[in-house]
Amino acid sequence: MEGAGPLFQMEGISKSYGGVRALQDASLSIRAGTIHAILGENGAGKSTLIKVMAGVVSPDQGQMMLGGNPVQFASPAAAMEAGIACVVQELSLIPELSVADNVVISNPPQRFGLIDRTAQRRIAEQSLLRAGAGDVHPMALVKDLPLSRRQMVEIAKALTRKPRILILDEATSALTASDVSKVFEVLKRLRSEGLALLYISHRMNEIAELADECTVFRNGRNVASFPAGTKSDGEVVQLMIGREYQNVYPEKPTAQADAKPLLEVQNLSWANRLHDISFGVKPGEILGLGGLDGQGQRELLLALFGVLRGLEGEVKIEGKATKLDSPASARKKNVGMALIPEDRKTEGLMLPMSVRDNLSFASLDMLTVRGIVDKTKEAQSIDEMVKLLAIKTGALDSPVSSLSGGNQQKVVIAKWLMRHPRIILLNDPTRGIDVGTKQEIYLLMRRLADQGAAIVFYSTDYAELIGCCDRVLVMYNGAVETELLGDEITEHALISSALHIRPKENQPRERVSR
Amino acid sequence: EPEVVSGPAAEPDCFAPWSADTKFFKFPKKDGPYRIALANGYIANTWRIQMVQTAKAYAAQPDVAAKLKEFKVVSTGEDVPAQISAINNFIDSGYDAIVVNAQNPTAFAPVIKRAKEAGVVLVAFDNTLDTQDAINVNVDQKGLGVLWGDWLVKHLPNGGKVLEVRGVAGTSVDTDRHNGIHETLQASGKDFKVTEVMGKWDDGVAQKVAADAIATNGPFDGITAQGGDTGVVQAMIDAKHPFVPFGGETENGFRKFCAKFSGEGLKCTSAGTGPAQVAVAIKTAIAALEGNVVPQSVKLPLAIVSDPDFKDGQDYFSGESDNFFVGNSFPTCGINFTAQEIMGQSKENQ
Amino acid sequence: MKDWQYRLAEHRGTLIALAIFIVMFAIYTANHPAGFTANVVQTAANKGALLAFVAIAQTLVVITAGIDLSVGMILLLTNCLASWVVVGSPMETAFGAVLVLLAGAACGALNGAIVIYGRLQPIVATIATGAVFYGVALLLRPFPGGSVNEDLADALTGKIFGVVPASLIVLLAVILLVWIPFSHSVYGRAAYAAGSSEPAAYISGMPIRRGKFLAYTLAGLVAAIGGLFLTFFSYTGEAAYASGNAYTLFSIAAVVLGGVSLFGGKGSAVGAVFGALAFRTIGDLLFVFDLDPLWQPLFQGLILLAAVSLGAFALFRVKNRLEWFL
Amino acid sequence: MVPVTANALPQFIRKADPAVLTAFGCIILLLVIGGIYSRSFLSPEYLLQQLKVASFLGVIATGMMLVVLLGQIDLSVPWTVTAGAMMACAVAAYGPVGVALAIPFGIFCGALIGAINGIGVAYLRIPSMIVTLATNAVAQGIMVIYTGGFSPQDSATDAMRYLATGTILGIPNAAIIWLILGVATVFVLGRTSFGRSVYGIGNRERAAYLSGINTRRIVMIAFAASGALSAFGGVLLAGYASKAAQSMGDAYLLPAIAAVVLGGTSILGGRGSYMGTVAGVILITLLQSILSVMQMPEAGRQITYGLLIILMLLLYGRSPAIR
Ligand SMILES: Nc1ncnc2c1ncn2[C@@H]1O[C@H](COP(=O)(O)OP(=O)(O)OP(=O)(O)O)[C@@H](O)[C@H]1O
Ligand SMILES: Nc1ncnc2c1ncn2[C@@H]1O[C@H](COP(=O)(O)OP(=O)(O)OP(=O)(O)O)[C@@H](O)[C@H]1O
Ligand SMILES: O[C@@H]1[C@@H](O)[C@H](O)OC[C@H]1O
Ligand SMILES: [Mg+2]
Ligand SMILES: [Mg+2]
Repeated sequence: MEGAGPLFQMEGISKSYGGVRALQDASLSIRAGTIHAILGENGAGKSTLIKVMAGVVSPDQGQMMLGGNPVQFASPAAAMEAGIACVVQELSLIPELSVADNVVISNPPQRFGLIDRTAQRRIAEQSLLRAGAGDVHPMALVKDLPLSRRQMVEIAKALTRKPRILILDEATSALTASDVSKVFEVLKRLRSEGLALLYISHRMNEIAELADECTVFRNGRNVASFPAGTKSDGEVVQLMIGREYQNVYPEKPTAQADAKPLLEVQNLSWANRLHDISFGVKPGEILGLGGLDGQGQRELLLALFGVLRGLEGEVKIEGKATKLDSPASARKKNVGMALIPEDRKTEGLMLPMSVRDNLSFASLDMLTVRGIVDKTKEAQSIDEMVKLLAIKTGALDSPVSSLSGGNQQKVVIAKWLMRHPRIILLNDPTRGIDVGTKQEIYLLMRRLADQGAAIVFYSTDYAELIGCCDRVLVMYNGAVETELLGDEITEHALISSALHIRPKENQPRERVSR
Repeated sequence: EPEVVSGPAAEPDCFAPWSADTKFFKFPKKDGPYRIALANGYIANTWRIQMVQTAKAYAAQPDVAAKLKEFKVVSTGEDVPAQISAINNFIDSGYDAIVVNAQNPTAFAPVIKRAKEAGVVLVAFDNTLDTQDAINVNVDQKGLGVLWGDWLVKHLPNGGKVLEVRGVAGTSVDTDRHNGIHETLQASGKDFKVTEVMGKWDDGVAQKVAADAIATNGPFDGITAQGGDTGVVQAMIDAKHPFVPFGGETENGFRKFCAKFSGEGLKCTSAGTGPAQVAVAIKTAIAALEGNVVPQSVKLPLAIVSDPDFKDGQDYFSGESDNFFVGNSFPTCGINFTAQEIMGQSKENQ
Repeated sequence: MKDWQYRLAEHRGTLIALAIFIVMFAIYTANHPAGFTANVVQTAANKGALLAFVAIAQTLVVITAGIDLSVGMILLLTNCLASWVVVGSPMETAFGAVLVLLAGAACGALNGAIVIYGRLQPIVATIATGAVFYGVALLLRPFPGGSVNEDLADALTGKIFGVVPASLIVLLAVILLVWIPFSHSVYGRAAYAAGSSEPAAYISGMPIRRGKFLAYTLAGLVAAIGGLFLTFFSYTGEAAYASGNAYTLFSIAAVVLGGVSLFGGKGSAVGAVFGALAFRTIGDLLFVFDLDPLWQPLFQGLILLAAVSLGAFALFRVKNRLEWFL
Repeated sequence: MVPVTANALPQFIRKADPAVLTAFGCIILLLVIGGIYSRSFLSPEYLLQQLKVASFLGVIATGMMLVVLLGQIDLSVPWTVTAGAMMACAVAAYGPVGVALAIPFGIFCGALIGAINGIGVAYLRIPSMIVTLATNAVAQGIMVIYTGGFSPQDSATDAMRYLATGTILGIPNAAIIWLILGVATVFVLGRTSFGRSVYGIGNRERAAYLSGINTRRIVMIAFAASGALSAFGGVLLAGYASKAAQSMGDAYLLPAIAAVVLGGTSILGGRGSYMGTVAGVILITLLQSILSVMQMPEAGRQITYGLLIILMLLLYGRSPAIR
């Protein structure tokens, strides 16, 4: 790697939103041919920083230099022009357009002034292949793709621009381990081709594998920069959260009470996507759902929550067959179910509405008397939840969209905990959440279980499943492949069942990055 | 196609020529019974509903029915091209005559051409056509304005403040009536100060704008309104505006008010364009098909009733709806429908 | 999925509109006293093409997730203008026609400027500009009148070789010369993208403002072609308020029947054209069924209601209730 | 944590939407301009007359606002208004019971049309812009048949007249009705789970559904309410004009939409306050009235009306910039 001067520099960058200081006198310097990781807890200002770099947000103060020359970006287009491409945390794909349209979007090939669809397709196919997403059909509409595929398309799109600087803001947060390893190969190749890469992730293992340099942000400032590998995970985390950090996962109870299952599923099937699934969850138990992404885990959770039509099989609550045909029926007192959905921005929150209104939204039935909201009770419950989850917000009346990703996720969880649910379904709840907050969520899950809740927890992160779950169902192609109990829950077991490889017979070939 | 001949027309009392220089047509005689179509535009107001009902009732009269093989009505809404297309379709389907209440007086030139080529008799009424090539049946819209203007001149010998509630902007009917009023007031040489508002031939709108005008520019010494008259009187009552001379159309509600408040100064003249003119139009079409001489432009008498001649059960009907237009008979043509028999017909049928 | 399946899915809305139109038109001509003749087709084509122009104009705006409630008034305004200027010698007529098209484009551009640069919500912005356009139309034609070059008018509303309606050729030309280039250009794509997700399009560095502005401007232009055609069809100009409003509302119905999403980002003007033709055929059905005149409006309303409910059948196949929500 | 400076302002101003404040400012400006043209624009009679007339639009716009908050629109207003008015008058022909039931029956008919809209939008997922267009056509068709075939009674009952034209202590009853309705609406929108759900659905129906809200029922109720309110507006209009007539609702669709949006409610749903709608209704009514009596040709009136609306919106109704 060449030791030339920095390719890109930012100095004294500040940005406030109303009273909130997202960035304060922040600076950053990145070199070509390196991968520069940015770390920091939720709300530290990472996304804001890269939005400034990408011309999405204009800073209140500060300068940027590209290749030694001062630059200013009036728009994303201007930043792109300068060779900065960005894979943002908020996906930037156009849902109604095809994958190919999206991939070439900023500079489509043209003939006689019109877009050349044939050439576009060729370019898109190449880019998808380069991004390790050769399985995505270029004519598919983006809105029809699962989140993880969309994220891959997003990366393909960024690559198509042939950028000098590529920014990835939690670009892997929705990806499964196998996708992540494909993406990593791509990123490493790009590094060797001389690009500067800026990489934001809350997954420490990813950073350990990829990064050459690290910068830690806290409260809108860069607090430390150091070559990767020179600090232990513990030290890094301490820099991030400003306190000592250990013991991520709470202790699991040694023995399970032999209570009756609270939630029981028998021979559940749906539309060729779920096949003959049976299991039970007891109060106090955390049941994990594992497997590669897209094996029916999300559908299973939606089915339980009453969203899917045409289910076969039976769902029993406390041994009684119960028909759940809407989230409204699932959240009823006699069922007491809650679902933390997949996509907080479109399924969990009403972004323009206030934090307050979002928090009480799922519990309105409990906070009202004959349809009229009891304001005092509402305020109490909200207060309780803000404290319980330590939600960081300027004012409860500000729109929830102004919270950082992690705090938004906390709001989603809080709005359901307000109902004191007995059965809690979590659909990858720690996606895009910093280690500190993650730990809080693990603790919370265990505490809720200890208080008698039955928890079903889907995660794309194997470590979480291992750390948190009493039992894990590994799914493959819409069916339960394996059930792992207690000590059986190891990374090895999880991966081999996920890949549909019989343990003992075959060792997993692929070692998924950690 | 038709021969241009000299008058008089077959039934000179009914088929009165518009003016001295009106041409007369003699179409080649066709053998009946005939297929006649009515191409109406807009349908959703009382006038038009009453008109369509009158047309049906007229076509069902035994002596008329005997001459008709088919009588078909289509309403195409506000859209001129839709009406043009409907007429084209009638022509292509071989109808003998087409009666039309045109959404636009100037838009039908291509259709008139086509009808002529096909030997189809085209008769326009109410909203007639600006043409010498088709038959028009109408009251004199400008004459209506003149009538109202004269009424005000007569009752306000010293001139004064007048409220004019107009119809729908951009239509020739509105423009003609408006011009009639203004030319008359001007010609009187007296000092008239006119406040104009647009009532859109709708009672609700007319009432609202009249109320506003009264509150800001009132009180007025005289009022004239085309359509929406009942609403205008209602606005006067609400504002406790003194009753003043009024020139208006023939809505039953308006005439009820005229009769009731005549003593308090609501001196009305009520005249207008009765929906029964459709019957005259059909009659004209049949006459033309039978090879009789008809004027190119038929002038209908205005059914005028003026203060103090409003008689219950004849000029207005105190027990009936406000909304129908009373002037619904043309005795010179042997067309003598009363409005209630038209609007109530299905009720009796049941 | 195979390529052809994706293609089919892409054009689904347009194909359904085509199918609805064909079924309706077949019923119509089968029952028409004159049958499927060149004259009947010409009559239907002229009436249909006029609404089709307005529907194309509406589509251009709707794909940006906007709506143009002034489109009927642009039609009136350009109709009134055409009844003044599209007359005289061939040169004068041509010059007049260009002037009319420019006027329409200017109206569209004004809408675009207000919505995009003024950042007003399109519904209410175009209600307001609609009032302005109507006012100008009324200034031009306080009452109906005017004239048009009748040779040109007859040629464009007549039949070519005695069979093919000229209006359909003009319609085809508009699609080939305006719609296809626009929808396949970078700006057209930006307009679609902005309609689908404006923030995403913005972050992707697309020229959304220029794309949307172009869409609004072309909408005005195509509405003006409609205005010209209205003039050719009626030889005259008229500022008929109710008629302008009717065209606006019909254009929305046509666009929806044509499979264009009112939420933006999806659909094609070709679909909207079939939607317009189908919508017009609803009115024609009155002609072939012997309905009591008073029942005709209800009949039309019910067919419209049935036609727009057709899409709802797909709903019963939805297995994931989340798909209800877009 | 609310910043300290903001606390210095009284609660109601701090909470008020700047758009609403500006809208009220525009009303005052309009009156001042009107007053310069003629003193009578400031006379109590004129102002009360405007308040009365505004109330009809206000009632109709209340329903429109409900559906607009959901991100929907109701284009069936014209013939729902008419149907409400005509049906109320028609039922009054049936003896004293009919007279007593006139108003509720008229409103009921509107609710029925609204419910059909609601079924179309909520259950069949047809875009509201098009279902309501279709039901409007159907309602018109039914009214045409009814008028032509049944010779219905169309004069308003005394109760309808009293509600629309009577006064209490000089205040028009219509205005009092609007006030009561307005207070109820503010309460429903702000303090009930129905109101919260309306905002939630307007922002993101999918999230509202996953929160366990029966979103389809809420949408359905909102449309039914909008229909009922339109019909109630029609009942009042019939009382005002003493009778019901065809197409009496035509003049209310575009003004209702304009009033709601001028009042700062987002046409995309989820955002807007009732005070804004009040301001919008008064603005539109005054504007129409002042333009109507200023002696200006119709063309000039239309142009001025359009330009003033754009101007006012540019003043305060702009969407936020993307960056
Ligand atoms: N549009 C906005 N309006 C108001 N406040 C904002 C806005 N965007 C970000 N903020 C605030 O700025 C701060 C920094 O947010 P940012 O999204 O940059 O954090 P982050 O480090 O990316 O966090 P995460 O890891 O959760 O994504 C947060 O406090 C956030 O609430
Ligand atoms: N949708 C939008 N809303 C608000 N501002 C925008 C939007 N799109 C672009 N801008 C702003 O407009 C300016 C030009 O942006 P850009 O070049 O990306 O768009 P454009 O469509 O090419 O615009 P223009 O045609 O005006 O040059 C930038 O300053 C950007 O902030
Ligand atoms: O003549 C007018 C008629 O055409 C219209 O339909 O109703 C009002 C009448 O004045
Ligand atoms: Mg972030
Ligand atoms: Mg984050």
